[in-house]
Amino acid sequence: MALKTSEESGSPAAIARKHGSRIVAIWFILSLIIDLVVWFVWGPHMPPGDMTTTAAGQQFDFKVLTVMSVPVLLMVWVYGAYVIINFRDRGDHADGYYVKGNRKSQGLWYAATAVLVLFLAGFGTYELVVPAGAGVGEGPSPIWKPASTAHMLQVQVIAQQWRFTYRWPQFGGMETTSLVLPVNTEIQFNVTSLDVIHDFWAYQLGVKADANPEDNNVAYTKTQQTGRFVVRCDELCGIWHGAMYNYGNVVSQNAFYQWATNMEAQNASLTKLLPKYSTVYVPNDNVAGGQYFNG
Amino acid sequence: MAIDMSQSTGVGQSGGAGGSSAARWFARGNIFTATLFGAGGWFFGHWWGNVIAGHYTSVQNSGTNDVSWLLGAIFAVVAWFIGLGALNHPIAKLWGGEAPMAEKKQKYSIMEYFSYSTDHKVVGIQYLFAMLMYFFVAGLLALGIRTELLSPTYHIWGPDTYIEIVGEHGTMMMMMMTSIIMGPFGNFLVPLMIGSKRMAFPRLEAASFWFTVPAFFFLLSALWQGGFQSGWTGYAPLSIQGGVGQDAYLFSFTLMALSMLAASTNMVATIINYRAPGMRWSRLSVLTWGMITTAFTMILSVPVLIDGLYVMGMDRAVQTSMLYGQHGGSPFLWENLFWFFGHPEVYLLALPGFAITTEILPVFARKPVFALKTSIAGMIGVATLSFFVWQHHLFNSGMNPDMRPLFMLSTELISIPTGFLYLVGMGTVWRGRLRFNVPMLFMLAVFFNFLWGGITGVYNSDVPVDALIHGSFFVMAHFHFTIMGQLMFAVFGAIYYYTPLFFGIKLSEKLGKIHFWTMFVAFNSTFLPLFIVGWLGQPRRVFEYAARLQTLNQWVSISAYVLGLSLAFFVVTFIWQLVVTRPKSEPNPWDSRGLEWQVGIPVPKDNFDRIPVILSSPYEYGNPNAGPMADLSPTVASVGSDA
Amino acid sequence: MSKGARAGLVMVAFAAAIGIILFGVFGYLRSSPPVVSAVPSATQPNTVNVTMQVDGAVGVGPHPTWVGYWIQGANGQYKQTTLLKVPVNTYVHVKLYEYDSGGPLRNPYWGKEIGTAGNVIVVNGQPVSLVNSYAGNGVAHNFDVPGLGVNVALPGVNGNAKNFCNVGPCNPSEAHNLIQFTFYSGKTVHNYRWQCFIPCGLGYLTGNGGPMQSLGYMAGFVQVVK
Amino acid sequence: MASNVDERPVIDEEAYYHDASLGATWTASRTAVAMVATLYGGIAFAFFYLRSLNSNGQWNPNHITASTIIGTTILVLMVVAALVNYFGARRLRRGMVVDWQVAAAFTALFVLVAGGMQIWELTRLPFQPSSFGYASVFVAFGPVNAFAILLSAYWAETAVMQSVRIKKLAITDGGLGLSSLPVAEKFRANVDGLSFFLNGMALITIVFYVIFYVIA
Repeated sequence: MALKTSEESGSPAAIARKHGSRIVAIWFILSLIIDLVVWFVWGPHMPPGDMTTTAAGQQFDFKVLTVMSVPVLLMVWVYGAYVIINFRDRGDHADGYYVKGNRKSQGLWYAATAVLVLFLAGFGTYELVVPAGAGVGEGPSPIWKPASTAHMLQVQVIAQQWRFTYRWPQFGGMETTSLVLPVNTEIQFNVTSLDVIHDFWAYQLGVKADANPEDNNVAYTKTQQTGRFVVRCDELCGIWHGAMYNYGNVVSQNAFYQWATNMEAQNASLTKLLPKYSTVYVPNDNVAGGQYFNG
Repeated sequence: MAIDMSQSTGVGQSGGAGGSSAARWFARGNIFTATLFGAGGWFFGHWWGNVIAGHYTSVQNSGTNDVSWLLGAIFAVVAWFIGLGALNHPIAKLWGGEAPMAEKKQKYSIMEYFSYSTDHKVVGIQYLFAMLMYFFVAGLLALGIRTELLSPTYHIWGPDTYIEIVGEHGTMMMMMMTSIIMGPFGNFLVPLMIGSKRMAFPRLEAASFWFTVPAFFFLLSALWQGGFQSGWTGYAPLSIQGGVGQDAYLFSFTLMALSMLAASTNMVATIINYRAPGMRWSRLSVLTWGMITTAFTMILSVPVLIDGLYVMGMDRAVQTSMLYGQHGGSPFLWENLFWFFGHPEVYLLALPGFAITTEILPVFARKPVFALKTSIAGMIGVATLSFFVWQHHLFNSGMNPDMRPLFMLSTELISIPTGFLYLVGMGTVWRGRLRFNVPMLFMLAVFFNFLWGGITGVYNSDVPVDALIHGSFFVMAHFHFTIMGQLMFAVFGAIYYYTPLFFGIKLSEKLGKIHFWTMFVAFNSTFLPLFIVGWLGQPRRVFEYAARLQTLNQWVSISAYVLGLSLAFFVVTFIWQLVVTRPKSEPNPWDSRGLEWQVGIPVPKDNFDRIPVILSSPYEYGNPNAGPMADLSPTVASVGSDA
Repeated sequence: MSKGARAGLVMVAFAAAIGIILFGVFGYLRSSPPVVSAVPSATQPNTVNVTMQVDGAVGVGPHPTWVGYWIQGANGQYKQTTLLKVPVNTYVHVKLYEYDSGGPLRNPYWGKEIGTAGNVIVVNGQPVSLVNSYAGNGVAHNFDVPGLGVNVALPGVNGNAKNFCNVGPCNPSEAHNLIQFTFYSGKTVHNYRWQCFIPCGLGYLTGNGGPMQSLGYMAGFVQVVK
Repeated sequence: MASNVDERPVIDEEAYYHDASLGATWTASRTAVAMVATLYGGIAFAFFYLRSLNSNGQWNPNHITASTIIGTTILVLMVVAALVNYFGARRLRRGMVVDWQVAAAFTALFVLVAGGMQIWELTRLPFQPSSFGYASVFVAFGPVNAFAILLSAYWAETAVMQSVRIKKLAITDGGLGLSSLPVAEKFRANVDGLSFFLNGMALITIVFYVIFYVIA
């Protein structure tokens, strides 16, 4: 078999420089343009919007990651396209340029990926810790809390197969099926479940926390705009998992107060039947005829 | 090629004289006797379970009996192996004897492929068809899912049937993917690549295959027993709540786990001990490296899966309470046990895919593997780190929030060794002479697809962003890119690449290119929009979604149908060429240096006439001074001694 | 084997595979309980009448120990189903015979009657707006349609009654509560799911498996159509 | 690199694959211990995880354990079995085949009895499987332990039977313990693997004795 080397002339370094500079130039220009578009044009419209601080944080992080991913993606694409166009078999069934490694390019690669990865880990940690857990469920005793916990609205999310209900310890422990929140308020969600694992995902609020049976899962956020949001169950919980959703509203503080006091009065007789408010509800199966929960 | 091929043609014509005393197929164990025995075992176990547990109040109230189901299944599997003749050897050992192992033959009757064969080439082919069966059945179920999602509300399947289909699709795919490289390609190729005439433990190897068959049927049987509502992740307590379909889930997954353990024990022992002289670790092919890394990962992670499934089975059948609260258990236990296996698992799907990609790429780039050691370090690095990332599935679960920065770091660190594989791939094609045959197209597609999967993996590992996309279609699209886009593309490439060796036929380039391009375009068109769908707020495993997402979902569904058609096209053309037209292949159609290609087609019954002596790396393309990779008849001084 | 024979064999195999797939899809996966269309009222426009019953243990079919709903079809026959079709923009008058004993709810909240006309239901002639599932006969089942904002708690039959019904469909000579209520089907064409909140899937963890997760028993759809 | 024809060994295939199979036995016994240890490790994890969570105070409210007497018996049997086997194997290497056979037979017997005891213990537990956390984990541990122990008994028994059957083959070559015949070397590799596995099992038994009976 023919064992011709590439007929390109010049030292390997010179050839590498020739091709390499072209690839880098194309890559750099494309990356710059697309990154600018991502940051300034697309970025502000990225989901999940900025109804709350945590949603805005997620939007920002998503934007940062995208800006960092674009050059990586383009590097592989530009390089791949260049190689496919230039280094193809020319019908002579020759072999390629014999090289088994290159200390410099390998070293550069290791260093670049390590720096990128460590930066991402640092950035992610910062963005997790500083905004009080970034809207993620932090378990029963959260370690990252908002700076001021005064005037915080407490909302308990009770998931059960297959609906969410909400309890309001600051409003007589009433329970509702609708979720209405005041704007510009720190909110603490206490998420729990009465049966299997569910997940409370308030999409536009940027809050997601698993609802675990007999366990409390706390997530924080701060509302900053009024509007409608959707709550979906995000952990498979049986036949009606797909239909386990409801809508909520962030409204002005006055409207919220009115709604809550109204509800409290309306539901007074029902609230009396409910168990005492508690962060977890332990089913008691010593009761004949079924299981129910007691605080 | 400098290597003289003539040696291989004469050997292995008549292994043990035509009239050997080997029993005829119907007297030896085979799939029919096994099924017969298995059915008997099922009825016995089922009856016995009803005797034991039939009077329990929970059984009487619910009308289903987990004890009898599980006992039935256990007895069925034991009887199945008795029927296969697999237990003859272990039983003979009880009085010091040894059951004879069947002689290898050059050409087998078709029944050999339905028997407990200890020939690694037969096992490889058995695995290939079995795993493709898994893949296509699970693929049809995926089309079932997409059909429901054509409309934002319930319309085709009942919601219970829908969840059953989703869980069945996921579990079947996940079970299959663990073995789709190691099973067919590992078993068939590893002895050829390391220059061995045999495997270390052929019986273990055969057992590993025959576990997958009952696993498939038990898993499928869940569909007509009410299915399992918990998806492939089987989160407790939902999985404790389900009916007997859940038992089918845990039982078949356990069988698959046993299969993985058997296969990887054999793989490790073979690769360590059966390498030909001169086959140093530095000359080992990348696929073999991938196999041994994967096998070690399996050995250390799969037993934990067995524990988890066993605990689930005990909770369901024996009424222990480890996975739900009231009596001292916790659903977190399952999440930990499952993901402690589950995360190494997804990497042990990815590793063989990369191994096979790196194996095939240099052949068509006509260059050595770039930075070979880095590639191997990458695989070992991925395998090692994979044991330290499992909690990244549980960022929202509320458990151990203080550990999140650590798991975020370990998860992101894993992209360094994953990145090595890109370095290797990109270095390998640099100044190559790329030949765009069908296998090469698939390999290039692997790099394209996995890039999406890899980059979105960084999004998933970032806790704040994971808060947005966890449990949504974004994650679903992510792992379809890494598993289907990477592993399955590698598998199809490998099928096109290795059919000459496996079957002596070369698949049509033209049909292959049609298959490739339709599959590639349809695959990306199916799964890229799903990133957006998930990002816009559609959770996984739902039959009802926001009406504003309907257009995107319909686009995806239609692309999925095209993808299905493309795969159907593959099935039809593959079977047609394999059975009907049989286009004969030359011995080494791709000009590969790999040892596996030097033995001739069809592969002789003992692989090598003599134990070969390995002289150089398999990837010395473009090296004008490279001699052949191995001396196939080492006592004869017939090959060049210049290497 | 000749080439032609092999080709024939392959085609037969493909045909068989397609046959098996079609059988699997249509013979098994597509099977669902029957759909009952509500009967339009003869006297009032935009109203339909529905007659249903809930049985303690259906006693027939593949799961005789499961609880389940029956809906009366146009010909007066009860069908074991939970798929109910009603027109859009319509008041649905439900007459429900409840044959099961009751118990406590997992979440007592669901003892409240929500979304029915006047937020009340009529039980044996008496209006009821809130059922305490811890007291009296408890709640037997719920008819809860989240999409329409409806939650009806169905009070249970006294557990000591002598003439319990065991095999559905039951008849009014057996112990029962007659429950009547009206709900509005809304303006949107949609399949609204409905479920139960009483842990009535006995033998399953938290009482929520089996019938609770199966169409035709305790899970169903109100299909609102044009 | 073996570049010269003259340097190339003439490969004796039988010897080559014989050596390979000895290596494979070595590898497999180590792998088996790794797998079994991981299997037990999952149960130990379940134990410690549930113990530390102590959901609803239901881990082990009354500090009940499974029968300590039976547990101790199993422990003693397994440790003694490993010791007996160890000394037996040492004698085998000095050529005393009968000594090894007697020792290994007793090993098999002890291990078999230990497995039987483990099953028996499960039939007389002072609690129900669902009583509390410890009870659940113990009920799960029992069958796994019995299975692994019986597997060791099977291995020991087959080794003894193998030695009985092949003993006379090596009689002229110094006996099974010293012979350089392939069949004897294979046998010794098997014995070595068995010893390793039994030692591993003894260690696991000690650890799990501490887990289930001491710290409970």
